[in-house]
Amino acid sequence: MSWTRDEMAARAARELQDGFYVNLGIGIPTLVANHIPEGVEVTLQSENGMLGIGPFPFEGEEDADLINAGKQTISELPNTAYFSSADSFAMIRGGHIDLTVLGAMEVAENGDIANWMIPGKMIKGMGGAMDLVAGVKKIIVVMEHSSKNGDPKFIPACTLPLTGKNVVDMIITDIAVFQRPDHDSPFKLIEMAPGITAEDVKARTTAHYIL
Amino acid sequence: MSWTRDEMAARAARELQDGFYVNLGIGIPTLVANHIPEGVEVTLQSENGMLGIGPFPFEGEEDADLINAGKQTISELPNTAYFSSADSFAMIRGGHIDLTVLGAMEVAENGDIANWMIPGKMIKGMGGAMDLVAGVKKIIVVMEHSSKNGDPKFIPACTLPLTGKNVVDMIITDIAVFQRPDHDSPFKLIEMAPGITAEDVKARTTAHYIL
Amino acid sequence: MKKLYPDAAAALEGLLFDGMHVCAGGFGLCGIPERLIDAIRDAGTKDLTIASNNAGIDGEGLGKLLRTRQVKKMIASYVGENKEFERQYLAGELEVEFCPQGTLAERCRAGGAGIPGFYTKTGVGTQVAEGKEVKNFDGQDYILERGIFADLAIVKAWKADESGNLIFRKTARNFNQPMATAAKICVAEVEEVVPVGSLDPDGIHLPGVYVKRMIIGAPYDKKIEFRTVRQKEVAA
Amino acid sequence: MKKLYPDAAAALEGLLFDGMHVCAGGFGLCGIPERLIDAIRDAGTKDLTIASNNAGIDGEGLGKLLRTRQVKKMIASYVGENKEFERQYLAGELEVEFCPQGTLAERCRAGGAGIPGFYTKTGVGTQVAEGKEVKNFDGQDYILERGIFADLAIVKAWKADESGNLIFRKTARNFNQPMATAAKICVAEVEEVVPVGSLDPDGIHLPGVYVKRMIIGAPYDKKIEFRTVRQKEVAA
Repeated sequence: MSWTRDEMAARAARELQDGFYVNLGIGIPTLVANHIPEGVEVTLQSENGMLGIGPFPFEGEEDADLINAGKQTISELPNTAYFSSADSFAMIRGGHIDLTVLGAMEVAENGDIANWMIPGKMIKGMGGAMDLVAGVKKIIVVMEHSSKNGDPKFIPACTLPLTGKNVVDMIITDIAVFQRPDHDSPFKLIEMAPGITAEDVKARTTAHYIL
Repeated sequence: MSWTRDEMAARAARELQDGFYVNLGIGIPTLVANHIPEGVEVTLQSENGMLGIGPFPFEGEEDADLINAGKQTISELPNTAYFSSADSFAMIRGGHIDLTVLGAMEVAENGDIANWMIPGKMIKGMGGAMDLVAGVKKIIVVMEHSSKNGDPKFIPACTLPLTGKNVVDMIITDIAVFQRPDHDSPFKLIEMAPGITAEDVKARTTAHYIL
Repeated sequence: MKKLYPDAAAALEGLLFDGMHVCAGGFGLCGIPERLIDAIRDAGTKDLTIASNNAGIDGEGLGKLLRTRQVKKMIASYVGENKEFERQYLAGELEVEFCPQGTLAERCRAGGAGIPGFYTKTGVGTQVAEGKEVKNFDGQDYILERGIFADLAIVKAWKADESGNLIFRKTARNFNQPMATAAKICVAEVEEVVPVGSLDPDGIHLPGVYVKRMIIGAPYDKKIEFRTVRQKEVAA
Repeated sequence: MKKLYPDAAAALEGLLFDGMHVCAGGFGLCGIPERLIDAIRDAGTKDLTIASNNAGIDGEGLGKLLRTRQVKKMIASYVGENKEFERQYLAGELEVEFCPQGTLAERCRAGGAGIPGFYTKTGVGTQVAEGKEVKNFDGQDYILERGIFADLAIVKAWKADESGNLIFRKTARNFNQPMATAAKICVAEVEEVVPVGSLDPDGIHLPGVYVKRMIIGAPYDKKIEFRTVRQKEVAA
């Protein structure tokens, strides 16, 4: 039985440590905020210039000057600080953000990630994804194990244009978790969803990884 | 009859235009602030992180957190803004300061300036001088025409280690004013102190300039 | 030196020319210089190269200048949600340089700070690195990115004092601050101008040296792209 | 996650080692991290490389670490007014790298921003350019300067909230802000810690992400290097 989106987010949330500063991408990564473990204090960063993202505002309290990087209305917290986009990415690029959780179209066995464009389709742009994968200390990808066509997404080499080269530290899919201790090591299969066997994972993965 | 220090400062002040943002060096350049022409509003920048320098504070109102780049206590004005040293020099290097008035040990006919070290003497450092001459739009040097030994200071080529290469726009000495329209042109003698003749200037100058 | 102009057209007078480069602040529709965009549209200035994180949406923000075909080239990080943009881009009528968001912010900050080039890890090994110098520092590859310095910056702030010191509000600061520094001249539109001495000198986000002209653009009908709310919990 | 430590020695515990690199905020004696300097002196950490705009004066600021011979190398822009510095430097006991003030500030800002190198006009054609790469951009020469990233940054701020957001006061901000970003860990000393929610989120000078540990250093007996005053005009 594969993990739900919420279970994937909860698994990613287990990587959070007390005092971490974290950037969450759009989609499943956003759900990570709902699963922050008890006793762990994390501060969420939004790359459009904010530390200390609060929950969505109450109806009627939306503020057009207060949005996240997904352009959704949000609220502030007592510890919130605002800054410019230049200062925000100085923080990201300088390695001051501890962890980011992102979605991906493909991850390669060498840690490459592709999540910004599909040749032949309209290019919308990479936004801050390239900066995040290049600068944040730990990169966790949360994605479905297979594409809608059933193709593996954790593969020997990315076929799509890259977002970053050799940057991913951990992959959480709906059936398994892969991790590596550093960027010179291969990924290791460390967890599987209930009822999923190592053989199931192997059958649905083309990337090389260790057990 | 040569100009006094105050007259030299007043001459430099005539280069100020309404709305200018100006950085004044230590010594005679500081006196320029006393000669700002009527109807001309200038904002003084201090490279340690301030725009809108006010006069020295009244006795008893000195604030250790409020000093200029010469480490003297100063006061703030209604339009004052504070910022970091990084932001301050971004402003300077980026060409946003209109004019700086600096002292010099030597200026060469090609616009080179030397004002930070004398080989064999203790080196104190260049402070912000190299950044100012590299970044500010217009560089005015105010200096005695001759050294204490009577040697010319406006010379064919600097003998001391440079602060900046081909950066000076105008030279105001105690006997003459030289100017050039751009950094490809030679300096031109444009004014002399009362009673000083072009021959006097020529006799006391080794640099090439035009009349 | 009076910096306050009666309206956007007056504030831009003498500054616009065909083929010019413009840096525009804002993120999505948050903190965009609406009045100044309208005035550029009305002036009909053509062949613009615009550096802006986004390209507005259809009929909002820079989308207005796309609709009137005044834009030759966009330097942006994300241009989703804009059908006219998509049409012109796919038809080859619009040139686009995609730039990672942080690299774009830093390129403008660098341009404004007199830095013509800097090295960054962002984009190494990707399409973004194509044609760019790669240099290794301490065992790690970086690519050379160029500073951006435009003819004109247009930004939106919350409050200004009469000397042009600006403060922004919440996440509407975003690209407005670096963009304001990255041009020969910056024109700002603000919600309110207060007398000098009204703003905390320790709290200025953009010192007046950068702001040459400004207008009061209020009242603003600020648009929200994605309105997300939570429900108030009602006592059972 | 509590960031507030009882005193400077506790805040530096486990962070100090011989031969380490330190970035120290302050300009002259304005905004220097006095308590943390005292604690490093008391810890006796040796062979320090310190990036700081100045080297203190005799017996004040970094002058204290010079007196105890704990400093191997200074990276500074101006070191006047320090006799012990002069003695050690002339005797070849102290290594000094002179760096233009703006370049020093930018090198620290760059290091903190993940930028290993940037190009600047400052110092072109001078001794500062010796041994550095020169590159021509648009007809103008620039030199490559390296980012600075130290093991430890020590800074002084005015107020902190409990989450480590800092605000500085007047010109005491100076190098404290860029230096705080340019190290693996930054320890801050402040005059006052206020509860979260007490500071204006639009007015934070250094977000808490940079500040890992802090102490209250008050009361401060702030030193003035050059006391300059004017006389009150008295009505005749």
